[in-house]
Parts: sequence; structure tokens; C-alpha cells
Amino acid sequence: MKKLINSVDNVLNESLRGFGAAHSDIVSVNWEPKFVQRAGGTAKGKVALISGGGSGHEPLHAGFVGQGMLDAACPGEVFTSSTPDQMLAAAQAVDAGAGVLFIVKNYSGDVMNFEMAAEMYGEMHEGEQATVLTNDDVAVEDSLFTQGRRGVAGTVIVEKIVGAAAEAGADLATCKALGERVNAASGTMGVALTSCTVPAAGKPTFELAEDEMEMGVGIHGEPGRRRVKLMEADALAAEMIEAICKEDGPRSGDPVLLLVNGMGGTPLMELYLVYDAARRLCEERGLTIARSLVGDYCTSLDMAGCSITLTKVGDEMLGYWDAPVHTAALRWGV
Amino acid sequence: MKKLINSVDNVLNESLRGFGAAHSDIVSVNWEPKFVQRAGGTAKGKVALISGGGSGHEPLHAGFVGQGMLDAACPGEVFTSSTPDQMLAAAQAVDAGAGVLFIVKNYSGDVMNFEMAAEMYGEMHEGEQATVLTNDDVAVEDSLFTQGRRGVAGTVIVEKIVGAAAEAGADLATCKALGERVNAASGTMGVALTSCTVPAAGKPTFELAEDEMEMGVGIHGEPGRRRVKLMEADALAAEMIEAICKEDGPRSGDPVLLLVNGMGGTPLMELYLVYDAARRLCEERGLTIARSLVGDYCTSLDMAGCSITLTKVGDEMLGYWDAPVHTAALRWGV
Amino acid sequence: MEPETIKALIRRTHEVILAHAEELTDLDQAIGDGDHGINMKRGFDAIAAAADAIAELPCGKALEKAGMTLVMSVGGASGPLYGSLLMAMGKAMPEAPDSVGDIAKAFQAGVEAVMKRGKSEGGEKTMLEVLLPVATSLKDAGALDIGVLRKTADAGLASTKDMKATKGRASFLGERSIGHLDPGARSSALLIHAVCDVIEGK
Amino acid sequence: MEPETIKALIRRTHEVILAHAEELTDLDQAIGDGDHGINMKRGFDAIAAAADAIAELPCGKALEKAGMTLVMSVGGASGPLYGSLLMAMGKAMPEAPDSVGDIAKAFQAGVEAVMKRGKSEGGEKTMLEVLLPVATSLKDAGALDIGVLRKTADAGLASTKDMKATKGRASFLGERSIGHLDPGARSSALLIHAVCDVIEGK
Ligand SMILES: Nc1ncnc2c1ncn2[C@@H]1O[C@H](COP(=O)(O)OP(=O)(O)O)[C@@H](O)[C@H]1O
Ligand SMILES: Nc1ncnc2c1ncn2[C@@H]1O[C@H](COP(=O)(O)OP(=O)(O)O)[C@@H](O)[C@H]1O
Ligand SMILES: [Mg+2]
Ligand SMILES: [Mg+2]
Ligand SMILES: [Mg+2]
Ligand SMILES: [Mg+2]
Repeated sequence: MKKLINSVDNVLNESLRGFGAAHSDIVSVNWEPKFVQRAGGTAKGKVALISGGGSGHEPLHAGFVGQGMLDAACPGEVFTSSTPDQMLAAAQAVDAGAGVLFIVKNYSGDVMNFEMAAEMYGEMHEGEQATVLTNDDVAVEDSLFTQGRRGVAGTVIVEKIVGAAAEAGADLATCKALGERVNAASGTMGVALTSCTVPAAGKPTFELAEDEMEMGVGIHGEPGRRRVKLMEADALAAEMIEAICKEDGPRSGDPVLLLVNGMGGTPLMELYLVYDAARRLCEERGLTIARSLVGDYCTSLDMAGCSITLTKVGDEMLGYWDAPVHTAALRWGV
Repeated sequence: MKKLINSVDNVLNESLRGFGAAHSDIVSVNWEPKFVQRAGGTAKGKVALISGGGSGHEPLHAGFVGQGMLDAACPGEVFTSSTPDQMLAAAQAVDAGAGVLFIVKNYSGDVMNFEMAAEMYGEMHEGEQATVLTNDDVAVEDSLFTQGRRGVAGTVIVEKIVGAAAEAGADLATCKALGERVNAASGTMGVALTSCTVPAAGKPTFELAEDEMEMGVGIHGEPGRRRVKLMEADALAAEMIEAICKEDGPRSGDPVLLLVNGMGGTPLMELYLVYDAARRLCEERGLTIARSLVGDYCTSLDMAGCSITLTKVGDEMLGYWDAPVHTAALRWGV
Repeated sequence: MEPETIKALIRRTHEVILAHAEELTDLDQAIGDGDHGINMKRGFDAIAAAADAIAELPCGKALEKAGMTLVMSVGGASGPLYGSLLMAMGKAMPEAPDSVGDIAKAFQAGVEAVMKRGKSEGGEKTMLEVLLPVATSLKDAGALDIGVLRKTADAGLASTKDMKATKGRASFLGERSIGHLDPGARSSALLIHAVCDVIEGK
Repeated sequence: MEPETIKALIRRTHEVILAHAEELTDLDQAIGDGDHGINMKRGFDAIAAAADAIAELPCGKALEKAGMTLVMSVGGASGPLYGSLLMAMGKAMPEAPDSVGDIAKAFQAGVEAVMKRGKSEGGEKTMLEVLLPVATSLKDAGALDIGVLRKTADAGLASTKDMKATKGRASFLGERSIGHLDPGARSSALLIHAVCDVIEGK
């Protein structure tokens, strides 16, 4: 295993300390228990947004804490949901009287830990709270008979849009409803060229031959739909966009937000090339690319690969997307 | 070779097309010959900044075209300096009456191609022009007897600071002198955990064993000072910072800008961990970290690894660093 | 329960988890995300670190505290599930349990808490494949039969191999989850064996 | 010079570069950045594409146009260097060269342009290790001796192996550049051989 680390036991702490120091103008880090919150605190009367989950997906979620997006993020160990004490402490720190919205990716671990935190918070506080579950990953078929779809890169879009709404004064119920609409309007499909390696495991999560890819891979290296032979970017993007559009995805005439997301080990040059392919394919389908985002936003450690997300957007969502944001990983308008 | 591409011959064109489409609010792409310029053009009377060089270092340089930084960038083939016709056409397009400053990384190919372009431009135009050569890479020892040091990630800092000065109305001579001062104040050292793979070559530029690193690697996969055994991040950062500070680097009491730059295949989680190590080491040396930047800014295709840059900065440079910038890869204050 | 017995239980479960952490992670790499061994190790490290404080408590409270320790240190799916198991067992445990029936009842309450927390039942290729039959076997037993307990756990574990997962991370795999043991079922079996070891005085 | 001769020169140099592109890239991977074969291929593809237009021109202008084509298509170090070589040769070539002396003089002018552009001289482990001795050999020759030309080029190439590079990308390697042939010297030798092939009517 080749990683820029000291010992496998300190990866999260040291990385988080570096993150906090590099962005001390935007965030502050609380250590026992671990959570990241806005340096300036949450404005009184604003709905507080909290997300979190396993680490290894950087910049998700701590990189999205700041004006116009999250109020706090609770980083768990690598690929392991954070624990309820983190969420509880974060909620106490950022609740500004308008309630707390938990944004949770749909994994059993995340769901259960956030549920426990919400129960505990409910027992201790009068304040309102609500949860948005994200499950944008279209790779999981038959989702009715399982845990359901996974929450992946679409979560970033939910956090941005709901973050802007909260900043604009939307109340808790409105934020929750909006988050659920953004999630429902989003579909993501991922592909891996190489496995990721969990530091403490010390070896790749799965093996791929030199001529193989994993189509529909999860952001924890969970196996996907099927193992396929290496494909050209155009064919790859076509299969991914087909999978997104298939069920309830965007149709001709729909304006969409197109996110091409790197998995951590893929250079920007390739991501822009995939974006080029995705854009052409969307246009062939009659979709209008209203906004674009290309880069590493929801990663899987050192995995090479990418995901494509399409979110059907209307004017309201676009307005929130364009609203000012000032976080470590997304910044505009300020 | 595993890459998200169609054919090796179209990597640059397709990636550049994607880049242009994803950032059409910031840049426009000219195709014959290839260069990227600001969407709005260059304001009359502003010194025009042009950089360029081989592709494969994204976001360098096209990702730094925009308000407060470059006016144009000329992307060459992968790892191959761009050609004089590109620079010439770019200069003609962005010269706004206050002259053109070429920012060139010190490689024989880049230097010669820019020289030819400058000669041709000089023959055709009355306008002034000047060049800043960047050579911040401290890995090359004995630089007096060779081509000299290489220009690497410090180039980003030169482009940002001189870009802000040009935006503020500095004239050509001032911009050139400032660029040379920033370059002289910067030192960079890189390390590779894995080789990069040039698409057209189809195989890794060099081989590293599972327990080896290349210390002092170049951003084209040029071999470095020596091959070493895998080190912990702290030891690695210590050796890199020692190399930077050794000759003419920052001393106790100096305020510095600290850039931890990913080589393309390294996840953000590891970069922040290296930043944490670098920060501690700088503080032990009595350096004051005035500003920080962590991310992929000057990459080497899919290479795993990183570089550390320290730039000694005074108030003038800090003012320019903090000035608004609106490019695809760096954005603040707007 | 004697503090020494509680400490022995903590020591033995910790030992067993440490010894099998890599195996659990390997199983989780095949159909999950490769952290189950790491998660269990973190949780049982935390319990071991709190052993003195836990051992002072009455049996029920000790279980609750151990469960809460898991919840607050493990994360992932296994943290809330094993945490709920122990916390619910603790709540249901009489102050001085004096029969297999007491223990069976408490264990049953724990397993139900797992099902509630996980919104799951038997046959979904999870730790419940071990926990449910062990609960039944305890309930049905007149006296404690360690051999039967061990066999029941092993059989439950083995049964996960040919199952298709419909809960937990492995469910994303659909058919491809078939042919692998479930990591959580393996850790449950290990823990049952560890408890049996202590009862047998090993 | 006959258009057909120019076309034959273009065809043969193109063929040879295509056939050895991978070898050139391999050499450049060892002590450079692994693109020399790709660069040369791009340049000679461009010349071949312009063959008709180039072949119509008088010898000197044809060389200039071929050189400019390299400059505008290759990039890297080799583009300006080979470009300068051909452009300066073209400028120095009489309208109708009719002696080895004419060619020797033009070639000498080309090599000097390389040295000026590259700020380099012999002994630095570059293409000049081939170009310089070939220039000398041409100058000294009464009549054209193809065999000598080929040997001179090969010897120059071979000499780069034990040299330490002090120019170009390989110079960053210091001592570690020793033991490898220089890719640019190899492409120069290939081009000399290609020209010899045409002269010999191959
Ligand atoms: N809903 C559930 N009900 C019961 N057990 C579950 C459920 N979800 C997961 N598990 C168990 O948890 C185990 C995985 O634990 P672990 O790897 O620590 O967490 P994670 O899946 O979050 O990485 C699975 O092997 C399974 O036995
Ligand atoms: N300053 C120089 N003078 C003469 N030849 C040089 C010089 N720099 C580089 N070369 C030649 O160019 C060759 C490398 O060409 P190429 O790989 O195409 O360009 P780059 O080094 O820019 O990637 C070297 O092998 C060497 O022969
Ligand atoms: Mg996990
Ligand atoms: Mg090159
Ligand atoms: Mg797991
Ligand atoms: Mg080269």
C-alpha cells in the first residue's frame, strides 16, 4: 500500500487537523467528539444543516461546511459512519433556534447512527429536527428488495441547494422538502478503473484486471452492476447516462445540472474529457445543460474512476445553486 | 494503461473542449491554433499575461485563465511544450496595448518555443513584451552546470501574484520584476509514489517497486534526486522542507505561503495530511504560515505523489495573493 | 455477576476479535467495504479500555454501558446493531440473573432490538442468521448446553454463504453476494464462542 | 533538386521515424519525459501531409518550409531544434546546390543554428553528438562517402551512452543520465541514415 500517511491509525486525525488549519478562516474543528463547524457559527434563526459519514470521500462533507452550505459535518473513520455522539454534539453546537436538518446518505450504518443521534437529541431538546436521506445511486437495481439505493455524489448537490435555501431563511419543513425534491431529481452512476485501498486494511478492496472496469461501483468500493472490459470514454458515458435516464431520469427538454465527479485517483484532464463526452450525449438526448461541475467532490480514497450525476433543475433550484457559497471545496459569489 | 479516454490521439482536444464547455462563463477556446483566453477579453491598457506548456499538468495553465490571473494559456500536447504559433496567436488576441508578459517554466522545449514566438512577435509588432522564467524546483542540484532548475508548482503562485498586479494596473516592467521576485522567493520539492503514464506512450514512464518512492521527481515523471524506500509522511515532508530551506529558502521569522500540491492521483485526504506535517515542520523552524493552499494545481497526469512549495511573502505579495481571482481552478473575492 | 467474570468476558471477546480482525475485514472486502474487522476492533478496544468501570456495575448496567461504548466508538452498521443488542439485553436483564431463562429472555430482547434498529429479520444474510437461532436455542434449552450453542452459531454462520443479501451493504450486490459468508454473522459467531469459552473456564 | 527527390526524402524520413517512434519514446522514458517518438512522429506526419506543396519549392525554400512545419507542429525541445536546423540549412542553401561543398556549408549553418537555439555545444549528450561530427565529416570530404556518413552518425550516437547530460531534460538527472543513449541523438542518426538511403536509391 502506497499512501502519504504516517500510521494507519492516525490518518483521519492528522488529515482533519491539516484541513482545519488550512481553512481556519472557514471552519473550526471540535475534537472530542469530532465535528467540523463554521468558523463564525450559525446565524440565529437559520435552520442548521448537518451532514457526515465515513471519511475517505473528501472533500465530502467537511469541505462543504461554510456560508451557503453546511453548518457542521461529522467525519467518521474511513468508510465507517460517524457515531451518534458526534452528531449529537454537532447538533447542540449549531442549533440556532430554527431546528436541525440532518442530511444522511442512505447506508444502513449512516441511517442507524443518525437515527440514534436524532432519538437522543429528541429526548434532550425541545427543538425541531428532520432528516433528508439521499439515495441518488442508480447502479443498484431491484432497490425495492434491498436497503435501497445508495447516497453518492448527488448529496453534494442536495447540500448546496438546501444550504442556499436555509441561508435565505427557509424553515425546517421547507428545507427538508426541498432536499427530498433535489434528491429525487438526481441520479448518479459511477465506474472504477482501480480499487481503493482502505488504509487500515492495507490492501485493495477488490481486484481488477488490467483490462477491466467495475461498472456501477459504490463509493466505498462496493462491487457494482457488473465487471466489464475497458471501454472508451464515450461508450462509458453513454452507458452511465442511459442508466441515469432510464427509470425516472431527465427527458428531452429538461434543463439539468451535470456533475462529473472524480473518485480521488483520476486526473482533471480525464474528468474534463468525460465531461465532454457526457455533454455531447446529454445534448443528443435533448437535455439542456443548465449548470456544470467537474472535479473531485465525492471521492473513494485513491480509486481511479468517476461518476456522472444529472439533476433535473428548475429556476428555483438554479437560483439556489448560483447563490453565494464559501466553503473549502466550493466557492463562488463571495 | 487505464484511462478515461477515447483514443490517445484525441486526449488533448477532447479534454480541452470539455474544459471550455464547462467554464464557458470564464474562458473561450481558440482552436487553430489552440489557446484559451478570458471570455471577456483583456481590458484595454492592462498588461496581458500568457502562459502555456505541455498538457498533463491540469489545472495548470488553462485553469488559471480569468480575472486576476492569466489572459491566455497555450496548451501543448501531453508533456510537450506548445508551439510558437499558439503563443503568437494568443499574444495577438490578448495584447491590450500595455504589452505581453510570457510566463514560462524553465524547460529547454518551453524556453525555445517561447523564444521563437517572442522573436516572431517582436518582428511583427511594435508592442512591448517580456518573459518571466520560473525555476522553483529545488530537486535539481548542481543546477549551474545544467539546464538549471525546473519550473513546477511555484509557477501557480507567480501567475496568481503577477496576475493581481497586472489587474491593479502595474506596467510590464513592474510585472516582470515582481514575477522574478516571486519566483526567486519560491522553492518546490516533489515526490512520486507511482509513475505517470503518457497516453500515447501507453505504459508508465518509470517503474517503482511497491516499497519505493522517487524523491525529487519532476512533473513530467523525470527521475529525481534518488529512489528511496517508502517513508512516513512526516519524514517525507521533513526531507522536502529541508531541501527547500537549505539553499536560499525561508528562515526563522519569515512569513511564507505554503502550497501542498497533488500530482493528479493523490486523494485530498492524503494532501491534507501532508499539509498537517508540513505545517508542523514549518512552525518548528520558526516560519509563519501566512497563507495556505492545498489541492491539485500542477499535476503530472495520474501520478500519485505531491509537492511542497514555500514562498517567502511580504505584505505586497500577500495583498496580491488575496486579491480577487475568478478562474476555473482558483476563485475567491468574486 | 462477579466483576471478575465481567472482566473475563471483556478480555476474551476482545482477544477473539483482535485475533480475527483481519479475517472479518477480508470477508467485508468481498461483499462490503472492508472495514468490519477494523470496526469491531475499535469497539472492543474501547470496551477493554473501560473494563474496570464496566466490571464494577451490576450485570445489566454493565451490558448497557458496554453497548453504549460500542455505539459511541464503532460507527458503521455494526456499531448501532451490536450496541442495541447489548443495551437492550442490559435493560432486560434482572439485577441478579439466576437461570438460563433469565439470560435467554435478555438475549431475546437484545436480538429484537437488533431487528428493530436494522429493520431486518432472518434470511437477509446478516448477523441475525447467528443471533436468531442462538436466541431460540437458549429459549428452548432447559439447561445451558455449550456444545449446542456453539453448533447453533456455526450453523447459522454457514447458512449465510448461499444466501442473497437483502440488508446491509452486501444487498447492493444482489446475486453477487451469494457464495460469501456474511462478516457480521462471522463476528457474531466469534462472540458467541468467546462467551462459551469463558463459561467453560477457558 | 527534383520534386521527386524531395518527395523521396520526405517519404523515407517519415517511414524511418514511424518505424522507430516507439524506440525513441522508450529512450526518452529512460532519461526524459517519454515523448520524443511521439513528437517526431507528429512533426514528420505534418511534413508528409504537406509533401506536395514542399516538393514544388526550390531546395532551400523546401527545407525552410519543412523546418517551419516542424516548429509549428512538434513543440518540445526537438521542434525548435530540428526546425532551426532545417530552416537555417534552407537559408544557406544555394538555389541549385551542385557540390558536396554546398551541402556541407548548408548543413554547417543548420548545426550552428541548433547550437544557438539550444545554447549548447558538443559533449552535452544531445543530438549535437551526431550532428556535429556529421557536419565535420561532410566539410572534410572531397566526395560524398555514404558509408563514412553512416558510420560517423552511428559513432556519434554511441558516444552519448557514457556521457553525462548537461542540456535538455536529461540534464536534471545528473550522473543518472549516464548509461543511456540520448533520444535526440538517436533520431538524428536515423534521419542521417534515411537521407543516405535516398541517396543510395533505396
Ligand atoms: N440492517 C441490518 N440488520 C442486521 N444486520 C446488519 C444490517 N446491516 C448490516 N448488518 C450487519 O453488519 C455487518 C457489516 O458491519 P460493518 O462492516 O461494521 O458496517 P458497514 O456495513 O457500515 O461497513 C454486515 O455483515 C451485517 O451482518
Ligand atoms: N539545449 C539543447 N541542445 C541540443 N539538443 C537538445 C537540447 N535540449 C534537448 N535537446 C535534444 O532534444 C531531445 C529531446 O527531445 P524531445 O523529447 O522531443 O523534447 P522534450 O525534451 O521537450 O520532451 C534530447 O534527447 C536532446 O537530444
Ligand atoms: Mg463501513
Ligand atoms: Mg516533452
Ligand atoms: Mg463494512
Ligand atoms: Mg521528451
